[in-house]
Amino acid sequence: AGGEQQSSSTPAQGGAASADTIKVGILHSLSGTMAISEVSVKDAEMMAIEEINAAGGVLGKKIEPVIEDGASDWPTFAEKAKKLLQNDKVATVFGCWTSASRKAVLPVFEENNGLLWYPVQYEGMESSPNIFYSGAAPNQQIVPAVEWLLQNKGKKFFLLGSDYVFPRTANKIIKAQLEAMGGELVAEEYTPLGHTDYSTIVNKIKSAKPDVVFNTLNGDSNVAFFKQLKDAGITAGDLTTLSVSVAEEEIRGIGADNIQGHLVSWNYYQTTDTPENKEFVEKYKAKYGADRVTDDPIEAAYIQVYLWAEAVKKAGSTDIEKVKEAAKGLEFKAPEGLVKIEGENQHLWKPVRIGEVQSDGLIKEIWSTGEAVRPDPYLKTYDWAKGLSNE
Amino acid sequence: METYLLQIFNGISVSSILMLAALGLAVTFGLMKIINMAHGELIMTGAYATYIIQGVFKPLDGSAVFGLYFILAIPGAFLITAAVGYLLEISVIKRLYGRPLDSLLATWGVSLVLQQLARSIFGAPNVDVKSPAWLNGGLVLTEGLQLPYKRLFIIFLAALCILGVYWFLYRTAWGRRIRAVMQNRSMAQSLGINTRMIDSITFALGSGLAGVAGCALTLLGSIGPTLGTGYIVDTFMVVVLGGAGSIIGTVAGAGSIGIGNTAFEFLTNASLGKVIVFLVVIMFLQWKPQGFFTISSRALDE
Amino acid sequence: MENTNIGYNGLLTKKNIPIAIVILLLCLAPLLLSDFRINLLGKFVAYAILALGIDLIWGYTGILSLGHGVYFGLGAYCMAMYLKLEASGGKLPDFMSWSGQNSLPWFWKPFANAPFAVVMSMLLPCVLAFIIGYLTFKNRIRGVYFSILTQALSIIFVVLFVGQQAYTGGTNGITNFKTILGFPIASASTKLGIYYVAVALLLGAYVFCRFITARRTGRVLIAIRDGENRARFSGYNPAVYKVFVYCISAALAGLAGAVFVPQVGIISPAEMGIVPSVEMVIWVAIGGRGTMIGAIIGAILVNSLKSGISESFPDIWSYFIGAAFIAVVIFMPSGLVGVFRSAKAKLGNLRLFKAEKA
Amino acid sequence: MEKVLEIKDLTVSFDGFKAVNSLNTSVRAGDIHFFIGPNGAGKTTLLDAICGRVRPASGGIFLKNGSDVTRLSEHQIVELGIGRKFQVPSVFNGITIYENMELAAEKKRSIYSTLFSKLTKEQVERISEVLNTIGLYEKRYRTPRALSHGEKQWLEIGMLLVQQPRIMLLDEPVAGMGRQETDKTGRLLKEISSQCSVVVVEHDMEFVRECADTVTVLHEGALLDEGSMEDVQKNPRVIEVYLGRGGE
Amino acid sequence: MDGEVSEVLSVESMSASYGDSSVIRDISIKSGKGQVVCILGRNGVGKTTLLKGIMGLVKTPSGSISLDSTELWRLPTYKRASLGIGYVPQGRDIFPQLTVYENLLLGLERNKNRGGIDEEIYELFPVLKAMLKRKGGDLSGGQQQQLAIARALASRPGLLLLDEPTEGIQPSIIQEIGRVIKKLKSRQSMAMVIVEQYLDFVLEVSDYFYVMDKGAVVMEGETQDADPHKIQQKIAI
Ligand SMILES: Nc1ncnc2c1ncn2[C@@H]1O[C@H](COP(=O)(O)OP(=O)(O)OP(=O)(O)O)[C@@H](O)[C@H]1O
Ligand SMILES: Nc1ncnc2c1ncn2[C@@H]1O[C@H](COP(=O)(O)OP(=O)(O)OP(=O)(O)O)[C@@H](O)[C@H]1O
Ligand SMILES: NC(N)=O
Ligand SMILES: [Mg+2]
Ligand SMILES: [Mg+2]
Repeated sequence: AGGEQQSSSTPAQGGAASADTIKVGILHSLSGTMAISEVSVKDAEMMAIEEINAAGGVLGKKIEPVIEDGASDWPTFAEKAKKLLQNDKVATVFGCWTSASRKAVLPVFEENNGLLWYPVQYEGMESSPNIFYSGAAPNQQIVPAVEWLLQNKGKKFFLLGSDYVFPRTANKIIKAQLEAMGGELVAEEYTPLGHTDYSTIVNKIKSAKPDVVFNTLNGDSNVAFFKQLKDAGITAGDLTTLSVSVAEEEIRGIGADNIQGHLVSWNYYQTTDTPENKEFVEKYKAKYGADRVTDDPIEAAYIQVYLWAEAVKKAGSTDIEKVKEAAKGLEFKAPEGLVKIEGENQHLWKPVRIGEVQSDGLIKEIWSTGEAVRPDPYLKTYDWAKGLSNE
Repeated sequence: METYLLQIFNGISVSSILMLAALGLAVTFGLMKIINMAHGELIMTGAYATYIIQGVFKPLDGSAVFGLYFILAIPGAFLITAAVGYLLEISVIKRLYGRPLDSLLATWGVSLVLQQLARSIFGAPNVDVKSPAWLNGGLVLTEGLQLPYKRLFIIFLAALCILGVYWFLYRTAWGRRIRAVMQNRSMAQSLGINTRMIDSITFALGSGLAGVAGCALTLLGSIGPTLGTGYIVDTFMVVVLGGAGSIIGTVAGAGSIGIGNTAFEFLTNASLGKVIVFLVVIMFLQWKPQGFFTISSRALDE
Repeated sequence: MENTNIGYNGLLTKKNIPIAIVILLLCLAPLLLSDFRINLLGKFVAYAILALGIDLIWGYTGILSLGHGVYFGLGAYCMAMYLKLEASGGKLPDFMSWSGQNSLPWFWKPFANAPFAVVMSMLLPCVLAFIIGYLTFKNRIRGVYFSILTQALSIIFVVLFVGQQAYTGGTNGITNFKTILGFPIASASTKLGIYYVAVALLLGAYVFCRFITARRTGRVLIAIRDGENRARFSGYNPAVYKVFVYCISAALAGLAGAVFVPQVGIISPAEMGIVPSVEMVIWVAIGGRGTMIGAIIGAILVNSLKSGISESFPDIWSYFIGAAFIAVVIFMPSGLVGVFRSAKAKLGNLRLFKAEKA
Repeated sequence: MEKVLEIKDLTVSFDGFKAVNSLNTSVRAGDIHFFIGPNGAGKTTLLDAICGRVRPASGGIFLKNGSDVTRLSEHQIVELGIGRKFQVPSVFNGITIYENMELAAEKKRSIYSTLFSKLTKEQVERISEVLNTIGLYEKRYRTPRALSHGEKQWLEIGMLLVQQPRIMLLDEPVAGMGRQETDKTGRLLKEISSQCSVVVVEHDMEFVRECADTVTVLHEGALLDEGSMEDVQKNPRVIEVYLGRGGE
Repeated sequence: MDGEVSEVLSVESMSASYGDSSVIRDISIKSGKGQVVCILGRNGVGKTTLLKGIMGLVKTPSGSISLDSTELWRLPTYKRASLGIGYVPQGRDIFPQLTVYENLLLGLERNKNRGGIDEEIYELFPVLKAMLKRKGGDLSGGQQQQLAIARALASRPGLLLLDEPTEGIQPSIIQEIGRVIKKLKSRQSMAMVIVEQYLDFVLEVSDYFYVMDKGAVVMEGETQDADPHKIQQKIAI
C-alpha cells in the first residue's frame, strides 16, 4: 500500500512559510472514484520532492509539501486550490488529473496568480498562463495514434469514450482527422463514468464490424470493457483497440491476460529504454514496493516537480513571474527522454510512442517518433483542425 | 438476428447481476428496514475477499488446481462479508432498529469508513482478480452467438441464491423467526425468540449475500475501493420496484430494470438508456406506488 | 416531538435567542477570519439555507428527499448561466465553443439578466418540485419509495447534464466567472458583500420557515409525518400540504444554489448527485431535525468539520467523518440540538410547568 | 326521521372474500345506531367503506344530499361531515394533546387557513371543555406518546367531539375502558346525538342496551337483524352466532 | 394468599419506568399454580406496565421477579418467555404479514420440542382453523385477539399473562374464554394473571384480585370474599 510516507512529511500547517522551507501544494483526489489513479501520481510527486530535498533542496531550502484531497469533486478542488494559494501561500501546486478538475481550479489560479503543474494527457484547446502542462497535448498522443492506425490497421473507426469533456473533445478531433485522412466513422458511443456493463457495447461493436476501436474510456470502465470484450470471444487478434487512458497502472486492475495484445498511445512506458528511466523505475519500486508499476502520468508528475525546481533554481526565486520566465525553453533529461518546456504555451515537448500490452502487464513500444514533438494544444499546425478551436 | 438474441441474453445477464447485488439488500432493507447505504461497500468487501482468497492460491497459478479457488471464494466471500456484517450489526446497526432514516445516516458513515479502509489495506489503485480458466470462453451456439461462461455462471449463481434465500425465509423455522422479529421485535421476544441473535444473523445473511455478489462481480469488472458505489442506486431501485419485503419482487424488479437497461442502451446509448429506464420506473411507481408485489396492510399507518 | 409548543408566542421571544446568536456570530466572523475562511463560511451559509428546506420536508413532514441536489443544482446553474454570460461579455461561453455550439441557445439568452436569473433559480426548482410532488404525493408514493424515487431523479439529472455538454458544460460544469453585477468576483470586497447577502438571505429563510412551522400548518405537517392516513381522516389532504412544503423546500435549495455559485466559482453536475444529496440530509440529522436552528448549525458545523479535518488529514479524513456520522446517529439521536435540549431539561428546566402557567 | 346515510347493496371484497355482502341499511338523523355482530362480521370494513378507506366492489353509500361517498377521497368525506374513530387508537404522537385537538377543531383545512387564520374563541373554549371532559386537561401539553391505551381512546373521542361532524363513526369506543368510563361515554353519546348521528360498533352489550336507538346485526358481511336492542337480542340466530347462551 | 398452592410468580417491590418517567412504584403481586389473579384499575394506572415489567419489556430499576423461584429480574425478555411465560399483550401484536398458522407456530417457540398446535386450540377458536392461511394482519380485531390468546396458549406456559383479553371479542366467545380459563385452572398446571376492566368476567374467573391506582396496589383480596360494589368504588376514585 502506498501513501504512508507523506504523513511524516506533512508538516504542521497554517503559519506563514518559514524561512528555511518552500511550501508547495499537492492537490489530487485521495478519496472518491478518482483516487484509484491519482494516489499513485501523488506518490510520484512526493518521491521527487524527497529526492530534491535529499539533494539539498532548492535555493538552499527544503521543499515542504502541503497535501490536499480534491475528493474527486470539482468544487472541492476549487476550494482546496484557494486554500493552498490564499492560506498556505504555496509557491506552486502540483495537481489534478481529470480535465474537469483542472477547469475547476483554473480560475482560482488565475485570480490568485498561482502556478499549477498538471501531469495528465488532455484534450488541448487550453493554455493558461498559470498552468504548466506536463502531459501530452492531443498532437502528442491522439493525432499520431490515429494516423498510425489509419496506416497500419484500417479505416473503419469505432469511437468509444466516457461521457465527459476529454473523450468528447478528443473524438471531435479524431472525427475531423478521419474525414481529412480518408478514415470512416462507424459509430461513436459514450458511457457514463463508472459504467460497468459493456455487454451491449460489445454487441454493438460486433455488429458494426470496425477495424479499430479508439478507446477514450476512463478509470474503472476500462476494466469492465476489456474483461467483457475478451469474454465475448474478441481478442486483440480479431480487433484492434487503441486506448489513450490505459497505462500500466490501469492494466494491473484489468489483468494483463485480458488486454494482452491491445494497443495504447503515450509518451512514456515503464519499459522505455533510457538510463534515466532505469533509475526512476528502480527508485519508485524501492520506495513503494516491487509490485508497483510506473506509467506515463506517474512519470509526468515526477518530472514536473523537477522542472519546477530547475526553473526556481534558474530564476533564483520562487516568484511566479520569474519562475515562468525561467521555465521557458528549460530542458530536462526525463525518463521518457529529453523534454523541453515550450515557452509559448507552457506545454512540454515530448516523444510519442505507440505500444502493445504484453502478457506481463508491461507495454512494449512498437512505434515512436524518436524525438520530442512540439506541443500544439490548439492543433494550429493541422489544416483539418481549423474549425475545432475558436481561439 | 444473432445480435438481437445476444442482446436478450445480455438483458438476462444484467438482470442476474442486479439480482445478485440486490438480494442482500432485499434482506437488510426489504425485511429489516435498514436503509443500508453501505451495501455497496459490502459488495466491495466480497470482491476483496475473493482477491485475498485468490492470493492464497497464487502459488498454484498455472496448475489446474488454481481455478478451483473460485469455488472456494464464493462461500469464502459469503463468510467474510457476513462476518463484517455481523460486526457491523453488533456495533452499529443494533441501535438503529425502528429508526430507518437514521440507519441511512449511520450506514453512510460506515460506507465512508469501509471505502477508506479498503484504500488503506489494498491501496488506492484497482487490483486484479484472475478469473478461473474454466470460466474463460463461452458456449458457442453459432458463429456470431457466443454466450460467455462467466455470464452463464452468474445467472446460475443468482438463481441458486434466490432459491436458497426464498427457501430459507419462507420454508424454515429460522425464516419464520426472522420475519416475525422484523415485524414486531418486542412481541417476538415475548414469545421466547432471541431477537438480538436473529437480528445479527439476518444482517449477516444480507451482508453475506452482498459478498457473493461482490465475488461474482470480480469476473466482470474492476475491483477497487469504490466498486460498490455504482450499485447502490440500482439495487435500491430493484428492491423498491419489486416491492420491499418481497423476494419474488426483487427478481421481477431486477429483471425489468436489467432487461430495460440493455434494451434502451442498445436502441439509444448508455446514458440515455439509464435515463429512460429510471423515468419508466418513476412513472411505474405513480401507478403502483409500492412496486410490483405490494404488501397490503389493514393497519392505519404504513 | 421537539417543538412541542412553539408558536403560541410571537417572533420576538426567547426562542429566538439561538438564531440571534448564530446570525450575530456570522456577522462578526469577517473581523476574525481570513478572506479564505469567510469565503468558505459563506458557502456553508448557502448550505444552511438549503438545510432549512430539507428540515422543513424531512424534520417536519417526514419526507426524505435524496435528490435535493437537483434543486440545489438547478438554482446554481441558473445563477451560473448569468455569471457565465457576464464573464463571456456577449461572446459565446468558452465551453460552448469547444463543444461545437455556434450560437447561444435560446434558453440561455434571458439569463443575461440578473434579476431574471435569481428569480429562475428559485422558480425553476419550485416548478420541477411541483410536478414531481404533485404526481408522487397525489399517487401516495411515500416513505422510502419516495426517497428512492428522488434518487432516480437525481441520477437522471446528472446524466442529462453530463450528456448535454454543449448546453450545460458537461461534467466540467460551468466555471470561470469574472464579474457579478459588474463587480469583479475575485475581489475581497465583492466577496465580503456576497457573504453578507448570504447571511441576510439565511436570516430571511429562517424567518420564513419559522413562520410556517409556528403556525398550525407546522402542526399539520408533523401530523402528516406521524400519521399520514390519520391526518387524512381528520380531513386534511396530505398531498396538498406535502406539495406545498416540497416546493418551498426546493425553492430554498435553488436559492442556496444561487448563493453558492458566486462564492465557490463553479457548479458541476456532480453537485446534483446522490452523494451531495445524502450529505445534505446528514447535516440536518446532525444538527437536529425538526428544529430550524439545528438545521443551520448542522450545515455549518458538519461542513466546517469536513473542511478542517480534510485539511489536517488529507489521506484519512474519511475515517473521522464517517465515524462522526455514526457516533452522532447512535449517541445523539436528536442531533446536537437534542443534546443541548436534554441537557437543559436535566437542569430542571421543565418546560411543562411554564406551559402550564402560560 | 330523515335518513342521513343510506347504504345500498354494498359489497366489499378482499381477493374474492366478501367481507361485506350486499348490505342494505340506513342511519337516521340524531340516532345512535349500533352495528353489532360476531368478530369478522364486517363491521369495521363497513366503517372503512363509509369513510373512504376501502373501495367497495359494488353498491353505494349515499348522504342526505345524494352524494355517493364511495366516489370521494378521505378528506373530502370528512369535509362532508363524517368523522371516524378507529378500533386501534390512533392519534398524532409528534404534537401535544392540545395541538391534536386544535387540528381536529379546524374547520377549513386548507393551507391558507392553517397559515393565516386563528381559531375562534368558541373553538378554543370548546377544546378546553372537551379536554376537561375526557380528563386530559392536565396533560394537554404532553404528547400522546406517553398515554395509556384507554387514555388514547379518550383523546381520539375528544378529537371527534371538537371536530363536530354530522355523522360520527366509532369503532369500539369503550374497548379497554372501565365501567365508569363506559357509562360516561354513554352519557356523552346521548348528549351529542342531539347534534349529530352516531354510528357505533361495540361488543359491550350493556353499553349497547344503554345507548342504542337502533341496532343492526351483521353476520358474515350480511344483515342478520335490525331493530331495537330488545328485539334483536331475542332473535335466536343472533343469540346463536353472537350473544351466546351463557347468560346475556 | 393461600398457602397450599405452590407459588409460580412472585413479584416483589418492583418499580417500572419509561425512560425517566417512573410509572410503577414498589409493587408486589403473587400468583400460584392453578390460580387466577386479576389486576383491576382505571385507565393509565399502570396495569399494562406491570405486565410489561414482568416480561422485561420496560425498565424495572428495582425489585425482584421470580418464576418458579428462578429470579427473572436480570434476564432478557426472551429468556423469561422461554422459562414458561405466555403473554397476550394489549393491542394483540399479531405478526401482520405472517399467516395465522405461522403466528400460531411462533407460539411454540419457547417450547421447541412441542410438535404442533393442539387440536384443542382450534376447538376453542374455530374461526382460526378456517383462516390458517390468511395473513394475521387481515383478521378482524376480535379475530386477532383470539389468535393472540391461542398463540400464548399453544406452548402451554406455566404462567399466562393476559392484558385485557376480552377487549373486542364478541360476547359468546368471551363466555367461551371464561370457560377455558376455568378449565385451565382446574388442571392446576398454570398460573394466570389477567388485567381486566370487565368486572363481571373477573369476578367469575378469578381467585384473587388487586386493584391498582397510580402505579401502586390500593386494594387486594380473595375474590370470593369481595364485595363487587366496594371494588367498583375503589376503582372509581
Ligand atoms: N385486507 C383483507 N384481506 C383479507 N381479509 C380481510 C381483509 N380485511 C378484512 N378481512 C376479513 O374480513 C372480515 C371482516 O373483517 P372486519 O374487520 O370488518 O370485522 P369486524 O366485524 O370489525 O370484526 P371485529 O368485531 O372482530 O372487529 C374478517 O373475516 C377479516 O378477516
Ligand atoms: N411509552 C410510554 N412512555 C411514557 N409513559 C408511558 C408510556 N406508556 C404508558 N405510559 C404512561 O404510563 C402510565 C401507565 O400506563 P399503562 O399503559 O400501564 O396503563 P394501564 O393501566 O394499562 O391503562 P389502560 O387501562 O388504559 O390500558 C400512563 O399514565 C401512561 O401515561
Ligand atoms: N485529461 C483527462 N484525461 O481527463
Ligand atoms: Mg372490527
Ligand atoms: Mg393497559
